Amino acid sequence: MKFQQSQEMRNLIAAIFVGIFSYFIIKALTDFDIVPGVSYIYNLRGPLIAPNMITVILFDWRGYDTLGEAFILITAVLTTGILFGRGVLGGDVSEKDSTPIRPSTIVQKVFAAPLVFIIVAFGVVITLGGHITPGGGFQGGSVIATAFFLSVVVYGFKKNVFNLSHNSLETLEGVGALIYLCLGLVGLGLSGYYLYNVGADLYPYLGVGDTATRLFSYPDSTNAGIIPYLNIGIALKVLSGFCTIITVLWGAEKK
Amino acid sequence: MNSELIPLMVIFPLISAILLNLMHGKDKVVRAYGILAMLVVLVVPIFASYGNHLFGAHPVVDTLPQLKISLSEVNLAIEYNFAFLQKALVFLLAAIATFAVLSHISNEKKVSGVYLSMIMLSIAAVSAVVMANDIFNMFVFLEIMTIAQAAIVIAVGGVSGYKAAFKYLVFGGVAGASILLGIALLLGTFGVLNISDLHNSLSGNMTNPIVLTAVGLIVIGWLFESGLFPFHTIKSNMYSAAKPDIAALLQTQTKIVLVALAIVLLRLFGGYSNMTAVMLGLSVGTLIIGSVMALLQTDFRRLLAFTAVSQAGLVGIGIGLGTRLGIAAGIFHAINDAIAMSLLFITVYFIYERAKTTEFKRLGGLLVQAPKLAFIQIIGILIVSGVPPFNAYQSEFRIIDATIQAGHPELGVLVILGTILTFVALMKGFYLTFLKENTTKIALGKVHIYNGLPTVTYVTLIILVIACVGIGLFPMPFYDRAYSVALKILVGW
Amino acid sequence: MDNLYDYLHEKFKALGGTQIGSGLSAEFILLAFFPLVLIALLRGVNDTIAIVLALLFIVAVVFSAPFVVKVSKENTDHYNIAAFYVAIVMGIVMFIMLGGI
Amino acid sequence: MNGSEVQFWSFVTAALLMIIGIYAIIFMDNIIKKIIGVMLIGDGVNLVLITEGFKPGGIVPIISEKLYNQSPGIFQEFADQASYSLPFALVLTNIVIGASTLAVLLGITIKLYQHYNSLSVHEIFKEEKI
Repeated sequence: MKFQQSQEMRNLIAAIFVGIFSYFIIKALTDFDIVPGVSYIYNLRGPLIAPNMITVILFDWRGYDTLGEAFILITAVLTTGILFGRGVLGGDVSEKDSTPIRPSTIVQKVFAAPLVFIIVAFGVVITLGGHITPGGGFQGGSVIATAFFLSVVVYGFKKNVFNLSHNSLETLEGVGALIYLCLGLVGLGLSGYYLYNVGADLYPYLGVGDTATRLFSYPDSTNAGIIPYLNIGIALKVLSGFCTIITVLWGAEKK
Repeated sequence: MNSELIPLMVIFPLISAILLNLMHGKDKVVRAYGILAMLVVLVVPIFASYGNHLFGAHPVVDTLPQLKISLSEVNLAIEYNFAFLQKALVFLLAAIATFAVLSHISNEKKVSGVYLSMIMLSIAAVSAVVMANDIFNMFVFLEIMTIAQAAIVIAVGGVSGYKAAFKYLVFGGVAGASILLGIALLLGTFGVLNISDLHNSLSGNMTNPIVLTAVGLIVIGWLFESGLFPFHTIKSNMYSAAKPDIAALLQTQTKIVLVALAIVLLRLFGGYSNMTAVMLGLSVGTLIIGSVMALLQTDFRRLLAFTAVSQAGLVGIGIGLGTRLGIAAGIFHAINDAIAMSLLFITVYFIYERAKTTEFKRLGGLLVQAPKLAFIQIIGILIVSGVPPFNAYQSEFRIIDATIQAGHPELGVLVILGTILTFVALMKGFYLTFLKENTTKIALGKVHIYNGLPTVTYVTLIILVIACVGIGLFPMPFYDRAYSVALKILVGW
Repeated sequence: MDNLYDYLHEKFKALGGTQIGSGLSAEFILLAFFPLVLIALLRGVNDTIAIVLALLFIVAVVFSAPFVVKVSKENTDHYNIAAFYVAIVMGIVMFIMLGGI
Repeated sequence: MNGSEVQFWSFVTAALLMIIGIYAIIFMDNIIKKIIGVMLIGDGVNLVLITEGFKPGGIVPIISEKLYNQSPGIFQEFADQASYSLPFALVLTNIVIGASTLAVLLGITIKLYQHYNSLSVHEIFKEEKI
């Protein structure tokens, strides 16, 4: 805080109160006795759905939280768009595209493209195997977004490997979120409970039909139901969300 | 009891938000879909039946010894509660949001799909916060609400909006982290996130220092979300930087979240008197400072912004008393005041739209040009100041009654002082806008438009006045429900 | 009385554009506010002490008037003002919750 | 260090991260430093959650084929060994929240910098008097 000279005292007062706050935080955290709680039940029942407990919690037990999380990202992406003129009141303002064009060296140009493909493949593997191995939609999506950023840095926004325009990124993001929302609606329609994991059949008494179960079965040892599909939706959303933020902030005009 | 319509109150606005964003640019489609979506948003809470909704169909299960929880059974997943209070709050939110959306659609030449989608996101977030019976889910949606509100302010453009949003997001980050740390401490100590389960585990545990730390942290978050004392300048800056018709929505959301979070706090830690003391003290400070600051403003929007903040303090006083009468009166006042302040914000919206300014030194003499508007605004001022036939009177009277019943008559005097100050401030605004001689001739150019108010917004104002009078004449159905909620909070859910 | 009015007028200039009427009303409410809060806080201890202290407080406050200017300076939209009070409230809330009042 | 010591020092680190963050938000003058402060607080909370999920001597909460085949239907052994998995899922949510807030704040910073040509809070809020 830069107060005027006469108010230098304020820094001291604020520091004292922050000190009091810090003391209580440290005190609370240093004598902390942890209880497993419902995590134990999640670990006990979770393997019936899919091997990776964290994915099971994210997309099944607490799948609704993940929906909220996805929408935070969407909100942030739209807000960043608003900041740079898309959708402000009184008509859109399109700023000059001032993407810095920096000549890449030959080594960068030669090696970036294959690296991008490898990274994308890695991201896809992480996404599709999210319920078996460590990983999932968020991680896979952000790995693919890294590849996008690499290609933008090396080849420029116009000529990047992905060839995605701003509009198609927006559409992709919307599609990703709609996949999530609609898979939740399937559960609502069939069983009466939103985001019911159709296909995993944890609760057979709900009487969800055979067809739905077969529709959402996924070729692996356990039957994860809709979790892999939710993963794909989230991956699309995170990928396009991060890419949009990157392009918007990257293209901000320098003054 | 399972009701399929409960999640739709959140899911449908979310779907609409995505669709509106995708439609951005196609003007007619956005208009049509916006109106349609608002109709659905308005209708769903009316038809949804009371009950709980278990997400993912995960039921209550028996506990095991390895859990080290003293409960006999725990909820496995996220749960939504939907009862009369939730219905009233969600419907109120939907109604005010409908007015905001309709005023945007009918008064703007170019409709912004992104802007409407932000409004939808904030509706969904606040509805989720109201209904959630899961503390972490509540936190997630509070964050969505924070960013969406910042976006609504940013969309106005201009550097003052950016500054307001910057402060809002930085301190929102602090408050959000504070709430999450509180949740983490509770999760580590009790191992559950469901509020009913936490309530059961917490009973008799209120001397645990870690729990008390969590209480403090969540109370700090509550102060931010409801715009009470240290955060009142941030909130009022947000209200005054937004367009006035959206500021009506923002302050409604603030009051709804105030009530929702306060109910959670009281349910979880209701037995802890220091917490209610903190809530009460900071609310009193907000009431007085808010109304004093309102009196000192030179801009109508900022005046209303500080009035809205001080009225939130009034709601906080009711809830902070921690007695049945106080909580009931606080909840009742939150609903009444959200309606009344929206009315005032929308009248100022007209002045802002036509004169392109709300600074007092450039306004004046509008009574001749806009008699209808002046009449409606004076009614709004009377409502907010707690004049008998209207709804705010019923709740302010009950708050004062509750302070005396709770043994704090001084607080009753303070409430009266704050109300008087609010009245003086609002009348000052009315005088400077409508009665004082216009010296600058700024607003005279398009003056005749004042008489032909846009139909949609005119109807809006009429509906709001009717609502105020209706609740004012027949308060008992609402107050009784609020009282039963207060009883439930104190005795057991 | 003219002098007092001029004095206050001079003081309220710092508020920038506010009418002197509104400044005065706010001032009187603030004068009523502080002793009332003091009474509310101290009444639990002893009624007599509360009233005596409140009266003393009124005298002190009257001599340090006008208060409005200070209050309005402490409630601007500046970031640092908000940060200062947030720091103080964070400390106080934690202290009250854990240390007891 | 044994398990519980790791946990203890992890909590201390988390608390320090949060305190540094609060310090940055309140006392630093540069906007970017304030934003870093917000992120540090978020990371501190994340570390608290991760440490809550930590179980001394526990395994990763991903069931192996061996454990899966050992006990069909009831996974008692796995649940006894695995770390507490709920906090990890919450952390993932909070990371995305932090990233979103960061994106918006950085965007606002760019805009403010374009207008004021400065990152100092003192400069940017000059119009509002203290």
